[in-house]
This record gives sequence, structure tokens and C-alpha cells, in this order.
Amino acid sequence: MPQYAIDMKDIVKRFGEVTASDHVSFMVEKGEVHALLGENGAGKSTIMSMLSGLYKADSGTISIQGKEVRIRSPKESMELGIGMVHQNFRLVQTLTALENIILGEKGSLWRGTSWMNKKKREIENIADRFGLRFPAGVPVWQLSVGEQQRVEIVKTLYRGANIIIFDEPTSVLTPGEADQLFRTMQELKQNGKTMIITTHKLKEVMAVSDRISVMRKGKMIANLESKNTNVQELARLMVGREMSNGISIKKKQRGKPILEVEDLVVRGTHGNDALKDINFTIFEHEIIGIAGVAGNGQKELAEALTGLIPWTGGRVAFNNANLKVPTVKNLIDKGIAHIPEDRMKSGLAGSLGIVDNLLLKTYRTKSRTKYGLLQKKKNKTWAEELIKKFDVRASDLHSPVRQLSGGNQQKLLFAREVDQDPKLMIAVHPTQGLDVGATEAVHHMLVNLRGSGSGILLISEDLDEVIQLSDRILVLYSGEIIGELDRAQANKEYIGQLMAGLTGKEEAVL
Amino acid sequence: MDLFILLITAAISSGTPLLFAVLGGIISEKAGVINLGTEGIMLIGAVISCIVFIQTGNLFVTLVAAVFAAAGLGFIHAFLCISLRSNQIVSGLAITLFGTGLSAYLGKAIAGTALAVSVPKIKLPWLESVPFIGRIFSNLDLFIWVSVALAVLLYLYMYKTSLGLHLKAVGDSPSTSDVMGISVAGYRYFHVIAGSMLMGLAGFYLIMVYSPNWIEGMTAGRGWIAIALIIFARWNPLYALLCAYFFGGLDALGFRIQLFDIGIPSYFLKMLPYVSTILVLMFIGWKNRHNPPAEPTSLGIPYFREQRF
Amino acid sequence: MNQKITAGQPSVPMKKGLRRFRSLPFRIEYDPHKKSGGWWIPLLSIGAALAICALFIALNGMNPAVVYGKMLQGAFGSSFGFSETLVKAIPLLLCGLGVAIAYRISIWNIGAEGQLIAGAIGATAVTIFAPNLPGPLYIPVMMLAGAAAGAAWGLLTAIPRAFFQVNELISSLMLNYIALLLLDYFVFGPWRDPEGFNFPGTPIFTPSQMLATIGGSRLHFGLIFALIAVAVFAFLLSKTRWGYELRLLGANPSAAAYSGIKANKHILIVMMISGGLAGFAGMLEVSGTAHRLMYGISPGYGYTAIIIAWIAKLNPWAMIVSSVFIGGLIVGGYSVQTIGLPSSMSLMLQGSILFCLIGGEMLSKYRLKRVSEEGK
Amino acid sequence: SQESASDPVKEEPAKAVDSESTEPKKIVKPRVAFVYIGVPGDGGWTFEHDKGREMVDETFSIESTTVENVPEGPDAERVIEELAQNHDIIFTTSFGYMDPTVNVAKKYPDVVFMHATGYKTAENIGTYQGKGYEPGYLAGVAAGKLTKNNKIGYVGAFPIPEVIYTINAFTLGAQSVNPNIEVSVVWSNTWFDPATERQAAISLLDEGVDLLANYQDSPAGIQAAAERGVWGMGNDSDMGHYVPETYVTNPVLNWGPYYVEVVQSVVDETWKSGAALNGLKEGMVDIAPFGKNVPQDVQDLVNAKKQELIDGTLNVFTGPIKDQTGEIKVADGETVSVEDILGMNWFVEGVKGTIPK
Ligand SMILES: Nc1ncnc2c1ncn2[C@@H]1O[C@H](COP(=O)(O)OP(=O)(O)OP(=O)(O)O)[C@@H](O)[C@H]1O
Ligand SMILES: Nc1ncnc2c1ncn2[C@@H]1O[C@H](COP(=O)(O)OP(=O)(O)OP(=O)(O)O)[C@@H](O)[C@H]1O
Ligand SMILES: [Mg+2]
Ligand SMILES: [Mg+2]
Repeated sequence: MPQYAIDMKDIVKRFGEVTASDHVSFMVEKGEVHALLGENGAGKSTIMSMLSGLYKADSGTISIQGKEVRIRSPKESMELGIGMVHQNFRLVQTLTALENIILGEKGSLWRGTSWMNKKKREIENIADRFGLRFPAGVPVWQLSVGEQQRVEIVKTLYRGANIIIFDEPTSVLTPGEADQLFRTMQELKQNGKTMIITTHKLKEVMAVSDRISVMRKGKMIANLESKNTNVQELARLMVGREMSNGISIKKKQRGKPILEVEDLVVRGTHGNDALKDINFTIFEHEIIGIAGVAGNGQKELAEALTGLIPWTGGRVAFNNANLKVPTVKNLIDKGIAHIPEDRMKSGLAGSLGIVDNLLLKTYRTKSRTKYGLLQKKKNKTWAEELIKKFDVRASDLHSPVRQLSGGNQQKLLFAREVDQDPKLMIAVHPTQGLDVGATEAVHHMLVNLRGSGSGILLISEDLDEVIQLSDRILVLYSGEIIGELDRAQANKEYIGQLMAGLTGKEEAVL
Repeated sequence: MDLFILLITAAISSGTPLLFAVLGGIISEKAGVINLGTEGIMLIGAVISCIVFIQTGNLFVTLVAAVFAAAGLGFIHAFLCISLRSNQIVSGLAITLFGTGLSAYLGKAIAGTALAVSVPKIKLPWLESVPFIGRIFSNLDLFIWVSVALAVLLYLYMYKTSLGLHLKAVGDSPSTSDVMGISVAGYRYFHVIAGSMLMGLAGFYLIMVYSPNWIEGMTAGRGWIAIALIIFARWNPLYALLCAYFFGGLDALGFRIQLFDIGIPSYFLKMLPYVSTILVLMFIGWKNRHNPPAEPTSLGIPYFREQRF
Repeated sequence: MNQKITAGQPSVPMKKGLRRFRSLPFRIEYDPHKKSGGWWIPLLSIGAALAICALFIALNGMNPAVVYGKMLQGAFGSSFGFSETLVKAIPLLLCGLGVAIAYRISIWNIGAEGQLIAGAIGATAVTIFAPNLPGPLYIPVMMLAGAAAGAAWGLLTAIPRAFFQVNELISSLMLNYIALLLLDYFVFGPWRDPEGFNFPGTPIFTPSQMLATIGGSRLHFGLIFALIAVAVFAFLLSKTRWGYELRLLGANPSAAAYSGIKANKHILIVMMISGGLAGFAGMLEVSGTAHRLMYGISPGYGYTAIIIAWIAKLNPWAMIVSSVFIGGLIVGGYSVQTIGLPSSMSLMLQGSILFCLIGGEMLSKYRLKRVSEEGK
Repeated sequence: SQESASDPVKEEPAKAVDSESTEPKKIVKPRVAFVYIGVPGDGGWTFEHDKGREMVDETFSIESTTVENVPEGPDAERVIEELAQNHDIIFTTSFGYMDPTVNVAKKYPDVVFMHATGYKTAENIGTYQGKGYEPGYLAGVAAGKLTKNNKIGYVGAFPIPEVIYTINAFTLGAQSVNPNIEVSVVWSNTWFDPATERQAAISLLDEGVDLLANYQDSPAGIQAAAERGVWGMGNDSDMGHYVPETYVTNPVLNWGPYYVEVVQSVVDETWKSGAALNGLKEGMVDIAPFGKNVPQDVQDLVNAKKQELIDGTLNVFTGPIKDQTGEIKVADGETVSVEDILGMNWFVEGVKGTIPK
């Protein structure tokens, strides 16, 4: 009988009405990399959080390294040698990356500059070693999501543990970084560490894991050896139905230009130019993909084009008319839709219900309000239709949308944005953190939108996604477009180089 | 020059009771708990000081008693806000109501009793000959130095020690602190109670040095001013020092302008500290318009580990 | 730095034989999903508060039952007492609504006191500067002036907040003191009743400047306006487009920005309404009860209003209850003095009731949770 | 005896209330109530009224009702009305209770209302007030003798006549023994805020005054003075115990005998409405016992002046009196009428300070 590093038996965990873990048993052998799969909301994070001491199980037993334990706090979990990379980053936004990493460290009370410098070197070494670089001395709120993810991982590695849990560590990493992380995991495995990982990227799962557990709706439904399975089977297990094999995109004749961007300059939060002399045009029936490592101006591009931040130079024309003082409201009225980078931060109001969230963009229109009064009844039926059409699964229309799973939140967002009949859709990381089923749904929605004549600006770090969906791909590097490819030219390796700032052209010239 | 020196002296003396309370408020809010009970806690500190001093005549015993009585109220606030996760605003207001009432109740018997107290003055003869600062600093009472030392120590504590880093983390992101093994409730309890102790110390100072006899409601709104000054000081103990003196100084300045007899009604002169605070804040706000607010991010929000955000 | 991966060494030492004791089959646990209890929770809480204070009262040598009886009777037991309680509840309710609307978009307005005073000054200004208006015009004009002055005072908080990032907690508090001093200036200075032997107050209003009262009591028609304000407030927030914008702004400011809502515009509007309501209350106070502007026109209504708003959880209808309740507590607090209880006791009682109310409510969110399910 | 000062509002003093005598109900134990603006523990205004109340309680073996901390607005009216429902006589002890008292008195004709420091009387309302300027003058005499540099400070509470005439009387008293003195006035705009009052005092002390008088109820001002070894005078009650070394004296109020007298007259059914303005002679006002370091000659001089005031040979506000601009305000030999004293809003020459207009 193998010695389990983790042996969870018959775990039940309820949140109010929801049973997130329904008599789940979960075993992880010593020294293996174990992947935990499941749809959004299947209960993966819940299981992991019970190991990390965040949640307390209602019933069931947990044994670590063969000893039955009761984990009552993250601290106790740490004492048991468990470390976790959290899906919702556990970072203090106002502290620097360095301070975040050393947070909670006991020992030296006095934090003089020399001590801090020593730690900084130590941490930069680790970051270098794992290929997860980030500026250590800058407050976290100034970092991009990708950088934050790297901090979160380095933090856990720095603290050390015998059992390391990675809850969706790769959803905002570049492919290169993800590969590096997998290599690190192999190395850790060699050192005898036990690891659990969740990710919605099934190829990654196959590459990195030794064994796989699959959950669905709070129940543990399968436990397999990686070498005895394949991506299709996993997808079917997770979703409970057969998955199609990607989407085929029909070639479309592009139409009139919708958005022309000329020499656009946008100032970033640090006062430097986040975007420099950007030029591109989006046509009808066209998806333009923006590839690039997070923090190279994607966020600013999306925000400038939706009126959230002003631009400092250049010209933007929409439907052949120059945009003068673009306000958010103005651009919404003109037909620009936006799927923001962080759906819970700015896309949705978590404490409000579905109807209120669906109204966010259209509440000013005649059909939603009349004489300043909300058309309560009408809006409700409208919302019901929308969530049916977009397959948003929710228990009722009024409970806070924060309770929806990530996938359903994203579908809700799409429902709202697509319902405006947008001429232009700006979608930022639209499938981040979504399970295979939800990702497929989102891709379908984007393709359908393209089919109906809209232009789409797709900003994503998922290269596969960009290559699969885009008619043309622009690569952003430090605020500039350093490469443009069309679908035929798209090649993962070459784009990867461009993303790293190597144009290659220079070499050719030389 | 003379006027200036006198004004600075007055600023220090009228800023000091505020300073204690502001420092108390700062550490409490740094941990994420707003304490609107300052006024009530100061009053309890004052009345207990008075009672104990009449009984014992010992300054140190009095101080300890005042500080611990204040800690008692602080504990109630901490329990309600941290363990029960109640609304911090209401709890603080309740502390003020209760503290005001209780202090009046306890002080009934001793009202009007003069305290024969002499707070030691720190004489610095070597400073006396220094032209400007000599006159200001060579003969201040012990507790002014205590308050200054507290401000400096708290500054070092908050910005230069691991505990201070943890404190900031707890106030900004309790959920992160929790997973990093920092006891959120522990830090919050400790700092709310310690903050209340400082507020009690403010009451102690008010009655022992400022006006050595108990009068009902003798804080006359200073607790509220202190709460406002926390924000003014941007949660920084050293700024708190400046802000308290700035506020105290303007308060004192008003009376002096009255003496110049330039025909501005005294009411308007008394507005001086309030109006200038707003104006200064507008200036600071304009300067910092691109920075995130200095306020602890989770101020006023109870923490529950299993809560999703 | 050695090349070995640091992650190999846990920075926290492993503990052998981690605390493991037989624990009870139940544990007490906070459950945010639990609906807060029924009507009996507040009653129970108030009961607990009364029990605590009974101790102090008994220590004071009095019978708690007698004291509480007197208190209840004083506040609600007679038409006189009840009408007085309502008189108190009017400004509390209006100011409570005012601060609540600001709190809904996370503007921590604690300046209702100053806004009320500004309203009182504004309404009185009408009587001073327009002594010859046709009688029936006075009340409406004074109402407008009061609300406008309160709104202007609210703007003084809103503008620094919207354009200079000045925390409204501090500016609204400072403005309270400024308003008080302004009041002092007027009543001790230029507006002092020349016939009044320098009593710090304006001349008494003429009958056409006073609000009509109901029956023989001092309860004035401000009550009707306060109730209308509640209804309007509730309607606006739940039924209108504007209410929706506020809801969104309160729930998630960056989502609001993303939908094209201008936060600053709403901060200005909301603070004008918030101040306007308090200013209106100020008008009612001078015209309805004090009948002149005088020193100390408000015994802290603006501050008490914060309590009114919070214990009603910002719900306008619930604020009717909370304002009458707190109003009764204050009125009853004076009543019990007539049987010898010191005034301090009523403050202590108010404090204890608040403690118990909020504590009791949260306590009801705890439940006994079964730790292990045997069998299965 | 109840000296009726000429009633400033009513045309004539109220005539005997005889509506009551049609149905005589003998009061055995008078039911007495007091409404206080502050708390007895304020050590000043309310403290003195409460001392008076104690005297009433002792004399009649009763326990009178007190309601403290009653704001001068709608609350006052309610409290007074509630008391009127079951009391025979109600003392309302702050100026701001005037209108509430009048309003309630209309509804309760059988109850006697006594309003301190007001000016509106009615058949069942009497007013009473001490001649604060008499002891104020005496305090000034002591101050004039004691000051060495002729700089005297005065922290005024609010710029109302009561305070203004006391400051004027104080200044006149000081000038009577020392024409060169100057009285600097600073307004604290508080009755009861030790920290502010202390700052106000310090601003004067920094100016170099060597004697400081205060009108507020808290001893904060004289305590600040004592720290610098400067003579101090308070107000309303004997504040000697706070600063025994530097205390001079100050005006005090003494309501007890008057209260007993009024209650007795109500019991005897001889009470009549009126506006009592009583001075040193009647004992309603006095000066506190001298501090232990006040030289005997100063004490003697003040006592002599006191006797003159009692005898009526000395009148505080007798001309010539100049105002701050140096203009003659009261001609030689003339005296200021009671109405004008009670409404005084100008400073005499020698006062440095402004009255906000
Ligand atoms: N803190 C919480 N409070 C309330 N309910 C929760 C909480 N955490 C999880 N749940 C519930 O548990 C269920 C499982 O959530 P969990 O986060 O474990 O899913 P997941 O498998 O990690 O999904 P994803 O792939 O989106 O991360 C959800 O349906 C949710 O209702
Ligand atoms: N505060 C909450 N209260 C109740 N249920 C919640 C709460 N937060 C999340 N859930 C539940 O958690 C489940 C999973 O949601 P979750 O937040 O994990 O989505 P998500 O997949 O994590 O999004 P992402 O992967 O992008 O972070 C949902 O089914 C939802 O019901
Ligand atoms: Mg998860
Ligand atoms: Mg999730």
C-alpha cells in the first residue's frame, strides 16, 4: 500500500446552499505531480483550500504524510509543510513584490536597508532561476496580472514546502513561462516534493502530471494515470459530454474599416508612454489578435479605445469619423463593446444580481428605462432571455453574481456586450481561467460576432487562442507594434520571439 | 520672533493631547479597524485618572489605571468588530456614547476636586542658551517628550520592522496576511486595544497636565478632531506630530489675532484650524492625485477567512 | 546563493505531533450565508442591553423596573410623550436619510450636523432679509432656502472630495465646526434680536414663518415631509435609472466607470441631496420647534443620524423605526431624570443598546456546526 | 425681601395672582424642580444652582427634582412641560430657557415658574438675576491693586451683556484704584471647554499679563495662570481650592437664600411675579474668600468698597464713563439704568478687545 502524502477521505464542505465538496476522497502519492481537473466551480479550489487551511471541512478526515491532522488555519497548514499558489492572488497590492514575498517571515525584527537588500538579492536569484521575472521593488498594484502571478509563484517557492499546490498557475503566464514553470516542477519532483496542480489547459496537464483526478459538481468522478489517458477523454470526463475538436473559422471577405488608429500615444500609470505610435486598422468581419506579454501596453490600448483613459497623441477614427473627446458613454453609444481584463474588478458588480449587471451598458436606452424609470418587468424578461440564449447557469436572477462560477460570469459578460450589437468588440483575455467548455463557448461567441459583421480586437496571452481565432496578429512589445502577421504566416515560435522583443528582421538585414 | 516662539510653544502644548489620540487612532486604523470611540475613550481615561490620582496620588499608578481602563473599552470595540464582525462605525459611536455616559457617572462624586498634581518637567539646561529652540524645548513637561518619543517609535515600528510590515498587510489585505501565517485577529485585537490605550493616555494627559480637575465632557470634541487628524496625517506617525502641532498652533493663533484687535470676529478666527485643514488637504490631494490613497485598503471591512472577494 | 532550489527547505519548521486533541462534536462557527435572524433578535438584544444597564441602575440605588417603566412611559406612554418623540424623530429621520444616501455610494458624510445648521441659517436668512413677504410664501421659500443652504454645505464636502481627493470624513467634520461657529456669529452678532437683551438668538418668527403644528402638541407638519422624503428616497433608489447608477457606483466604482458613469458628478449630486435633506431638517427645526435661530439649535442630531442610518442598514423604511426608537430613547432619557436618574445613565443605556443590537445581530450569524458525521 | 427691578418687558409688575386663591390648596410639601443647562459637577454655574437646591431641600425636608444637561431648545420645552405636570414650582436656570418657560407657563397657570437671568415675566413667571457687576467691580479693585505691570487679562465666555457688563465693572473697579491698567479681552466662545479655555488663557499670559480673570465655569484658565505664578480669578463659584497660591477672589453667586425665600412664599401663597435683580445687599452675589496670598491691605480695601456698594454710597456704573473710543458714554453723575446694564454691548475705556457686532 503506497504511502500517501495527502489522503483526504469523505470530505464534505458546504457554503450555504452549495455543496462544494460532496463526500470527496482525494489521494496524492508522495513525490508525484497530481493534476486536479474539473469545470469552473467543480470544487477544485475548495479541496485545495481545505489543505491550505483556508476552509475547514464540515466532515471527513485529512491525513498528511500518513498522519491524521486537523488543519485549522493557513499557519497550521504551513507547519505541516504545505504551500499553495492561490488562484485569487494573495498579494497585498500596496506592498512591493519583495515585501509580499517576505511577509510573515519571523526572525529579524529590524528591517534595515541592508537586510532588505540581502532579501532582494536572494529573491531575485530564485526568480531568475525559475525564469519568473518581475520588478521586486515596485508596489504590486503597478504590476500586470502576469507579473503578479509570477510573484505569487515565487512567493510559494521561496517559502518552501514539501507539498506544493498550484491552483491555476498558468492562466496568465506566457507559454514560455509556463514551460519554465513545468521544468521547475520536474526539478522539485526530483527533490522529492509532492505537487498538486489545476489548470484548464489540458495539454499542460498531460505534459506535467503523473496522475489525474477529475471532479464534477463537487464530486470526485475519476482518478487516472496520465499515461493511460488523453486530452479528449479528460475533456469528456470534466464536462460530461463529448467536446468538438476546436472551431473552424470560415474565411470571410473583410468589409469597410471600422477603427483606424494612427500614431496613437498613451501615457501609462508611471508617467512614461505606455503606447508609442501605434498604427492599425480593424475592418468588418475581422478579428485582430494582439499578442504580447502582459504589461506591454495591452491594458492601456483597451482602456484608451474604450474611453477609460485619454490618449496624449495620435488620431483614432471610428466609422470614418475622428473621435474627439471620447468618453466611455460616448463610445458605448457608438457601439464599442468591451470585455475587460479583470471581470470581477471592472466588468461586473459582484454584489449585484444578474439583471443589474446585464443593464450595465444599456440602462440608458429607451427599452430599458422610460422617463428615468427602470422598466422592471421588461428588463427581467429580457434578462431571462439573454441568460438562456447565452447559456448562463445561475440559480436565480437576484443573487449576487459573485456567486457565479468564472465561466458563467464570463458568459454573462458576453451576453451583455454582444446584446448591444457592437460594431467593435474589444476582448481582453476573454477565456482566462475558463474551463474547456466555457472557453469553447466564448470562442463561438467571438466567431459568431465576426460573422455578423463586427470587428474584434482580441487581446490575449494565450497564443493558441490568438493563432486560432485571429485574421491578423499584431505583436505588442513595450508599447510598440513590432510585428504584424496574417493567419497564414502565424507561427507560434516566431510570435514567441517577437513577444520577447526579438524582431528577427534585424538579423535578416544584417 | 518672540510671538513665533510663543506660538510654537502653544502649538506643542495644545497639540499634545491630540497627538496621543491621533497616534492611537493611526495604529488601530492601520490594522483595518476604525475607532470612532475616541471621544468616549479619552473621557474614560480622564475620569479614571482623576479617581485614581485622588486615591493614590501616584502619577504612575494613575497612568497605568487610565490606560487599562481605556483598554477595556478598546476590548469591547475589538470584540464587536473583530470577533463578531459588527459594523465598526456603529460600534465606535456606541463606545463614545457609553464612554461619555460612564465617565460622567463615575465622575459625579469627584467633580470639582482639584488635583494636586505636578507633572515632572524635563529641564535641559544645556539647551537653554541655544537661541531659538532653547526657549521652546528646554522646559517641556515629561509627557510631551513621551508623545514625541511615541510618534518616533511608532514610525520606526510601522516602517522599519517586520511587525510593522505585517500590520500594514493586515490593514490592507487581511486575506493575504492570513495565508502568510499572520494572525489577522491577533494583530487587530492588539492594535485596537493598544490604540485605545493611547487614547486613554490622551485623556490622562488632558486631565493631569492640561486641566487638573474632572469636568464632565471635558474633551469637548477633541476625540473627533483626532479622528480627522488621522486622515490629515495620512496614517503616518511623524506627520501626525506635525498635523497635531499645526492644528494646535492654528487654534492658539486665533486667540492671538484676537489680541491684535483687527476687527475679525472671534468666530471666524476660531475657524482657522478647520478651514486651513481642508485647504491643506486639498493641496495635498492635488499633489498626490496620481497616487492611490494612503488609507488602509481594508479599513472598516471585517475579515472572514472563508469569505470570497 | 547555492544552486539547489530553495523551495526544498520549508522555511517554517515542521512540527511533530501537531496539536491534536479530541474536540467536541460541535463547533461554533461564523456562517455568512445564514440569514440574519428574525424580529426577535433585536428585541433580545435590547433586552440584554436593558439587563446590563439594570446593573448600573441598581448600583445607583434605584429599581430598574421603575426606571424602565418611566422611560417607556415618558417616550411612548402618553400622547404628549409620543408626540415629543416624534418631534425628535423628524430631524433624526431626515438627517439619517441624508447620510444614508451618501453611505450608499461610500461617501462617509458625517457632516449632517453642519448641513442641518446651514439649513437652519439659510431658512432664517429668509426671515431676516425678506421681512415683508406675503405670509403664505414664507414656509415654501424657507424650505427651499434651508434645503439649498444644506445642499451648498454638502457641496463644500463634495467638491474637495471629487476634485482634490480630500477624504470626506475629515472635511465634513471640519465643516460641522465651521457651521457651528457661523451660527454663533449670526446669533451673537448681526442677527441677534435687538429686543432680545442680546439673547443669542434671532427675533422669534412671525406666525406665518412657523410651521403649523398638529393638534395641541408641538408635533409639526415636518413629520409629513419627513415621511414623504422616506417614500421618495425609497422610490428613487429602487425604481429609477438614477437609483441604479447609485447602486452600481456603491457596488463597484470601477464597473460604474466602465459603464460610463461619472463618479464625480454623482458625488456632487448625492452630497447636495444629503446636505439638502439635513438642511431641510434644519429649516424644520427653526420653523417648526425653536421658532427662531438660536445658539445650540441642534443637540447633535447630525451625529445621532449616523446611528439611525446604520442600525436601519441604510434602508429608508427601517429608518422610520430606528429614528422613532432612538428619538424615544432620548426623550425617555430626560424623563427618567425626573425620578432621579442622572443624565449620564441615559447615554450609557443608549451605548449599551447599540452594542447589543449590533452584537446580537452578528451573533445570530453564528451557528453550531456538527463536526463529524458518524457512519457513512 | 424681593426687590423688583423695573421690569424691562412688562409694562407693570404683575399683580397678585388671585385666580389661585379661589380654590385654595394648601401646599404642605412643595414640589420643586430645577432644570439645569449643565451638570452640578461643572464647578460653576450649575454647581451654584445646585447648592441652592440643596439648601431648599434641607430647609423644607424635600427632595426636589433635577433634570440636567437640558439643551436650550425644544428639549427644554418638553422637559419643563413634563415637570410642570407634577410640580408646584420650577426653576429654569439658564437664559435660553426663556421662551420654553414662557410657552409652558401659558399651559400651566397653577405652576410657578422662576426663570434665571431672563427678562420675560408673566403672572406665573418670575425672573431673578444677580447683579454680577457688583462683585465684578470688587474683583476689579483687587486686580487693580495687585497688578504690577498694569496688564490684566480677561478670558470672556461669549460676548453677551452678562459677560460684557461684568468685564466693564471689573475694569472700572480696577481703574478706581489704578487708572493706568489695561484689560485685554479674548473670547473663548465656550462655557465649558477646559482645553480651549486654557489656550485662550495662555495667549493672554504670553502677552505678559500678570493677572488673569476668566468667565468660564472651568478652572482651566486660572490653572494655566498659576503655572506661571500669575494671579487668577474665576467666576460663579469659589475657585480658590484649585490654585490656592495664586488665587485672588472672584464673583460668586449664592442662590440658596433666595431659593428658600421663593419656595417659602409659594408655600405661604404669597408669591408674586416679579423680576428680581439682587446684589451684594441681598446676598445673591458676593465675592469668594480671598486667596491666602492676597495682601491684607488689598483685602481691606475691597471689603471697604463692598460695604460702600451694600450701603448704596457707591454705584458701579456712575459717570463719567468713557467707551473704548474715548467718547463719554455716561455723563458725570449719571448712572446707567438697569435696562441699559442688562443690554450692555459696549466696552468701557481701558478694555482692549472687540465685541463682535
Ligand atoms: N468562499 C466561498 N463561499 C461560498 N461558496 C464558495 C466559496 N468557495 C467556493 N464556493 C462554492 O464552491 C463551489 C466550488 O468552488 P471552487 O472555487 O472550489 O471551484 P473550482 O473548481 O475551483 O472552479 P474554478 O475552475 O473556476 O476555479 C462553487 O460552486 C461555490 O459555490
Ligand atoms: N462569494 C461567493 N459566495 C458563494 N459562492 C461563490 C462565491 N464565490 C464563488 N462562488 C462559487 O464558486 C464557484 C466557482 O467560482 P469561481 O470564483 O471559482 O470561478 P472561477 O472559475 O474561479 O473564475 P476564475 O477561474 O477566473 O478565477 C461558482 O460556482 C460560485 O457559485
Ligand atoms: Mg478554482
Ligand atoms: Mg475559481
